[in-house]
Amino acid sequence: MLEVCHLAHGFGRQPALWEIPHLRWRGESLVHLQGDNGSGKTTLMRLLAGLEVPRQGTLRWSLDDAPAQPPPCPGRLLYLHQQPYLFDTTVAGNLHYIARWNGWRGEAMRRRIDEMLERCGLAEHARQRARSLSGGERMRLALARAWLLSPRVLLLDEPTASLDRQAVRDVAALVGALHASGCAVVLSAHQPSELTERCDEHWYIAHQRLGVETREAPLPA
Amino acid sequence: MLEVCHLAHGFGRQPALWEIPHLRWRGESLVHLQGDNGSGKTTLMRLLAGLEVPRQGTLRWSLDDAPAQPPPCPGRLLYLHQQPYLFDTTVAGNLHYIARWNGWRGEAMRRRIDEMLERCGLAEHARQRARSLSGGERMRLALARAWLLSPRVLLLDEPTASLDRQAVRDVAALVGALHASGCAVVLSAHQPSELTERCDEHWYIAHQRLGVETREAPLPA
Amino acid sequence: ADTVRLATTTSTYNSGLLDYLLPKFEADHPYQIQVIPVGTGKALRLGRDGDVDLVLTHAPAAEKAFVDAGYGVEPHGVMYNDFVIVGPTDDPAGIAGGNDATQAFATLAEDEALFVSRGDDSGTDKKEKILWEQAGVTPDFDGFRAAGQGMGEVLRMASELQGYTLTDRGTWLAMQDKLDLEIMVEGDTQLFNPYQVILVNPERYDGLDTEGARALAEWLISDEGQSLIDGFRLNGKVLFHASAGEDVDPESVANQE
Amino acid sequence: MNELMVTTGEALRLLVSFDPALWEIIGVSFRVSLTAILVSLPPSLLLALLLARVSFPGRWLAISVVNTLMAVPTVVVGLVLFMLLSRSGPLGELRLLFTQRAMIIGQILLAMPILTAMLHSTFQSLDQRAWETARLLGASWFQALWMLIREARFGVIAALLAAFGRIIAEVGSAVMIGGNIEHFTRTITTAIALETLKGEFAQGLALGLVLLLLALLLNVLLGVMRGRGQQTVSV
Amino acid sequence: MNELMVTTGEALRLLVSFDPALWEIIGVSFRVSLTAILVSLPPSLLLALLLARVSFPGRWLAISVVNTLMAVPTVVVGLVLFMLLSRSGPLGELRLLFTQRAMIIGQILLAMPILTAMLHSTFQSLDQRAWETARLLGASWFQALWMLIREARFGVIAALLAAFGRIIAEVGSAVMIGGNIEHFTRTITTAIALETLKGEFAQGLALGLVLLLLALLLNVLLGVMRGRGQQTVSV
Ligand SMILES: Nc1ncnc2c1ncn2[C@@H]1O[C@H](COP(=O)(O)OP(=O)(O)OP(=O)(O)O)[C@@H](O)[C@H]1O
Ligand SMILES: Nc1ncnc2c1ncn2[C@@H]1O[C@H](COP(=O)(O)OP(=O)(O)OP(=O)(O)O)[C@@H](O)[C@H]1O
Ligand SMILES: [Mg+2]
Ligand SMILES: [Mg+2]
Repeated sequence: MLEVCHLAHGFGRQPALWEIPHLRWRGESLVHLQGDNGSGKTTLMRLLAGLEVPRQGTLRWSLDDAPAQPPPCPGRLLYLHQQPYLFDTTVAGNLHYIARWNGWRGEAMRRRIDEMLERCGLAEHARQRARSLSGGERMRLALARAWLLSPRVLLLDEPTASLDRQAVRDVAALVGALHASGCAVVLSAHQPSELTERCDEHWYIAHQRLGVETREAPLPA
Repeated sequence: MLEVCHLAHGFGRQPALWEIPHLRWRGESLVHLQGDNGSGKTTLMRLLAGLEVPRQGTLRWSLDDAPAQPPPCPGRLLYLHQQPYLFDTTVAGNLHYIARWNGWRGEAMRRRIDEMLERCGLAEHARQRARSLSGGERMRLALARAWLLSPRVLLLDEPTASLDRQAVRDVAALVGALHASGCAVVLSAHQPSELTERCDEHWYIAHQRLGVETREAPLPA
Repeated sequence: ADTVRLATTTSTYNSGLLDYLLPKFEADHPYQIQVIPVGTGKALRLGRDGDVDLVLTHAPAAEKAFVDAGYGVEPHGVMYNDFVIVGPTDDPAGIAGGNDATQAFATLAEDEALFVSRGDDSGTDKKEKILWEQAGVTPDFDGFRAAGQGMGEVLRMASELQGYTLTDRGTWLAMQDKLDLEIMVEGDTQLFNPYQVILVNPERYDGLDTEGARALAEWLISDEGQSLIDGFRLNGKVLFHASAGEDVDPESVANQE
Repeated sequence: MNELMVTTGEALRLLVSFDPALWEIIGVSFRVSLTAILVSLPPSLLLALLLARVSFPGRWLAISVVNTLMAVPTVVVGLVLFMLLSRSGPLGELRLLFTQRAMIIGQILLAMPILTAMLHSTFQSLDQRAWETARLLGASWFQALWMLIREARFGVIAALLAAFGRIIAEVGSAVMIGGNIEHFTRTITTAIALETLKGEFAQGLALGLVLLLLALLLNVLLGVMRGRGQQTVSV
Repeated sequence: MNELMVTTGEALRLLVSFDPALWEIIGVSFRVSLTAILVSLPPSLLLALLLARVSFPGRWLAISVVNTLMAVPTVVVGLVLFMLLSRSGPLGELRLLFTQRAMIIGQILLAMPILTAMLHSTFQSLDQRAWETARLLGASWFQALWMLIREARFGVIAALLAAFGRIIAEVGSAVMIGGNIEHFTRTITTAIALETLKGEFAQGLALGLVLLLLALLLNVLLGVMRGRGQQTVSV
C-alpha cells in the first residue's frame, strides 16, 4: 500500500531531519507515530500526504488497486493539520464546502451533515462562525470534515491534543470503526489515551531515524 | 488579589455561558481550571486578562498593593493564548521584541534571552523563522516569552497540549518555581500530567457554573 | 449618416462656435461631425497621422509646413480674430491704453513684471515669441512664468497671480466675467490671428471621408457659413470675423517662421 | 467663500435635474470602466496567485515590475496605445482609435497592475493551509481558487474598488484614445476636464458629485456582500 | 510601426543624455509625491487601525466612504482645491495657489483614501491575537502599532506603492493647482501632458520611461526591505 525508499528530508542548510532506508506498510495496522517535539512527525505526515516534496528518495501509494503513484492523492488520502485550518464561514458552511467539492447534493447530504455535527457535539454551533469556536470545538469540526469524506488513508496529526476526555473516547471509537471498515490510519499523540491504546503498530522517530515496532492488535473495546 | 462579583458572559443571542456570583482569590494557590470543550475556560481567562468585556458584573485585580482595578494590567498580568500568536520574525526576534518593549538593553539582556532559549530547548532554532516551528516548539517559544517577563499573574490556557513528556515535566518545574516565588497561576489542561498534579486548587466549569475546590498543597517534587 | 472627424483647437470649440455652426451644417447635409478638441500642435499631428478628416487651426507657419509637406490639401482661410494683451486692473507696469504690442512687451521685460506665458508651442505661444523677439528681449526675466497650458488656464493663472498675458480675443471674451483682468493693449496689426481649414490629404490614407470633409470646408467658406460666423455672438460680443477669400496676411506668416 | 457656495449650490441643482445628456455620459463611463474591470479580473487573479504561491526564478523581480506598473501615468498608456492604434501605427487597420473599445483596452492596461499587485499582497498574507486543506478535501483547482477568493474577500473587494477607482477617475488615457467625442466617447471625467477647461467649474463639480454618488452606491452594495468583518476589543 | 520604433529610439536617446532641465522636473515630481506620501501615512495608519479594530456606530458606512473616495477624479480634487485657494476663495489669503506646497496638499488628498482603504483591508485580515499578545507582553500603544505594521509589511508596502503610483502618475490636480510652471511646479506628468499637447510624442514617452525607471528603482529597494515572503508548495 505504501512504499518508501531512501526517503530523507530537511530544511534550509540543516542536515536531513531523518532518513528512512526502506518502509513498506500494508495499511492494515493502526499506527501510532511517536517522537519528541521537533523530531519530525508533522514533516513525515506532510511528506506522506504530498504537501512537501522530499529532498531525496521516493514515496508511493497504491490505493484501490490503482498502480503505485506518488502523492498527492486528493480525496482519497486525508491529512489533518496539527492546527487545522477552518474556512471563514459558519460551522455548517465548512461541511457544505466539502459536499459541494465532492458533488454531493440534496436532502440526503443535508441529513448526513446534520448527523455528523450531532456526532461531533457541534449541533448547537451549526450557525456559529467557525473562527469563533473554542480550541476543542475547532478540532472537532476538523474531524467532522474528515469523517464526512471517508478517505482510504487518514493521517491525524495530534487529533486529541485539545479534546476533553469524552471527546477523546468518541474519536477513539470512530477511528476504530473507520479502521475496521478498511481505512488506513496513522496518528500522532504525545499523551497516552484510549486512542493510542487501540494502536497496534508504533513508529518512533528518535535520533533522526524512524523505528517500527508491531504488537498484537488489542481486542476491540 | 482577585475579586469577582456577579460576573456573567455569553456570545450573540445565546444565554449566559456561566454566572459567577462571587469569587475571591488570594493568588497563593496554583489553580487548575477544568471543564469540557466549549465550557468557557478560555473565555473566563480572557475576561480575567481584560481581553473581553463582561456582559455583566465586575472584576478587579489588586496587584502589588496598588488599589483594586479592572484589567487589563499589561506587563504584570499575562495570558497565554490557547494557540499562541508568534510574531513573524526569528525565534530570537520574538524575545527581543519583549526586551525592547520593556526597555531592557545590553549584554545582560542578550545573555538572559540565550539562557531562556536554552532552557526551552530552542537554542538550535534561535535564527529560524518562528512561523516554521513545529507545534510543540511554538508553545515552547510562547512559554519562553512568558518566563522572560516574570509577571505577577500568569494565565496559561492549555500550555501542555502539544508538548512532549520531557517538556511537560520542565514546564511543571518552572511553573512550580514561579509559583513559589510569588506568581499567581491559573492553568487549564484536559489531560492529567505532572503539571496538573502540582495544583492545589481546582476550578470546575460545568452546567454553566463555576465550582471551586481546594485541597492540601502537594509536597514539592 | 457618414461621420466626419474634425480636429480643432480648443479655442474654437470652447467658445461655442462649433456647437452653433455644426447643427446647422448637419441639418442640410448627410454628414455627422465628430469634433476632437485638442491643441493646434496635436490637431495637425492627428491630421498627419490620418486619424481625422480635416483640421481647423490657427498657426499659419505650422499650417504652411503641413500643406507643403503634403499632409494636407485645399487650405482655406475661414475667419480671423485677434490677440490682446491683458493685465491686472492696477496695471503696475503701466502699459494700459497703448496699441503697440512690441513696446508693451519691452516695458514688461524692463519692469520685470509678472507675465504668464503659454509656453506650449501653440499658435498663441508662437505669436508671443515673435513679439518678444521684436521687442529685443529674451523672456527669462524675473516675473516670466512659462505655464505650458491652454489659454483658459493661463488666463485664470494670470488673474490669480495678477500678472499679464497675451490671449486670443475669443477666449478672453468667453472668460472675461470670471477674471480679474482688463485689456491693456489691442488693435495692433501684429496681433492678427487667422484660422484655416485644411483637408487631410486623401492620397496618404485609404478610407478618409474626404467627401464629407470637403463638404464641411466648402460650407464654412460659403456665404451661408460666413454669414453665420459673422453673426456668432458670445455675451453679445463679436468673436470671429469671416475672412474667406481674403488671403492670409503673407507678412504675418513670414513673421512667424 | 460666497462663490464657492453659489457654485456648489448650482452643482447640486444640476445634479437633481437628471437630464438625458448627463445620463449618456454616465452610461459611457460606467460601461467602459466596468467592462475593463471584468475583463481584467480573471487574468489578474491568476497572475496574483502565481506570484503569491508558486516559486520560479525571477518571481521577485516580476513582483517589483507589477508594482512599478502601478505608477504608469494614464497619459503614457494613452500615448502608447494612441501610437499603436493610430492610422499610421501598426494596428491602425483595426480602426479602433476614438472608440469605446479602445478606451476599454486602455483601462484594462491601467487596471491590471493595480489589481494584480493588490491581489498578490492579499493572497500572500493568506494562510498556506487554506489551499492545502481545500485540495485535500477534494476541491478541484478552480474550486480551491474560488475558496481562496472567498477567504480573502476583504482584500479582493478592496483591490477591485481601488482598481475601479483608478480607472473611473482617470482622464489621461480616456481623452487620448477616446477623443472626448460627444455622444460617443465622452465620459464623466473627460467631461469634467472639458468643463474645467472652459472655466465652468460648477458643471465640473456637479459631474464630480454625480460620479461620487454613483461610486458610493456601488460601494455600499459591495459592502453588503462583504459582510461586517470581525468584531474587536480594546486592550 | 516604423515611426513607433523611431520614436522609441529617440525616447531612449533622450533618456540617456540626462540634462539638468530633465532632472529639475524629476526633482519636483519626487519631492512633491514623496512628501505627500510621508505626510499622509501617519493619519492613514491611525484611521485604518480605527476602522479595522474599533467598532463604533457608522463604522461600516465610514469604510464605504473611504472606499468611495478612491474614485474621486484628480481633476475634481484639483478643482475643489483651486476654488478654496483661489484669490476669491476662502483660503486665498494664503497665496498657496501655483506652489509646490499646494500640489502636496492636493496629492495628500488623493493619497489618503487609497492608503487608508488598503491599510484597512490589511489590518482587517491580520490576526486579532497579534495586538493582544503585544499589549500583554508590555508593548505600549505605539509599539504595538509598529509591531502590527511589521507583521503586515507586505500589505503596508503594497498600499504605499499603490498610493505612490497613484499620485506620482496623476496629472489632473498637479496641473490645476500647480500650474505646470517651468522651473517651479512642472512635474514629470504635467510635462508629459504638455509634450502630448504639442504633439511631441517622443518627448512624452521619454519622460514616461524616466518615471518608470525611477519607480522601478524605488520598488526594488522596497522589495529588498520587504524580504522574499513565504515559500510554497504545489498540491
Ligand atoms: N520551514 C522550515 N524551516 C526550517 N525548519 C523547519 C521548517 N519546518 C519545520 N522545521 C523544523 O523541523 C523540525 C521538525 O518539525 P515537525 O513539525 O515535523 O516536528 P514534530 O515532530 O511535528 O514536532 P511537534 O511534536 O512539536 O509537533 C522542527 O525542529 C522544526 O523547527
Ligand atoms: N465570538 C463568539 N461567538 C459565539 N460563540 C463563541 C464566541 N467565542 C466563543 N464562543 C463559544 O463559547 C463557548 C466557550 O468557548 P471557550 O473558548 O471559552 O471554551 P473552552 O472552555 O476554552 O473550550 P476548549 O476546551 O475547547 O478550549 C464555546 O462553545 C464557543 O463556541
Ligand atoms: Mg507536529
Ligand atoms: Mg479553550
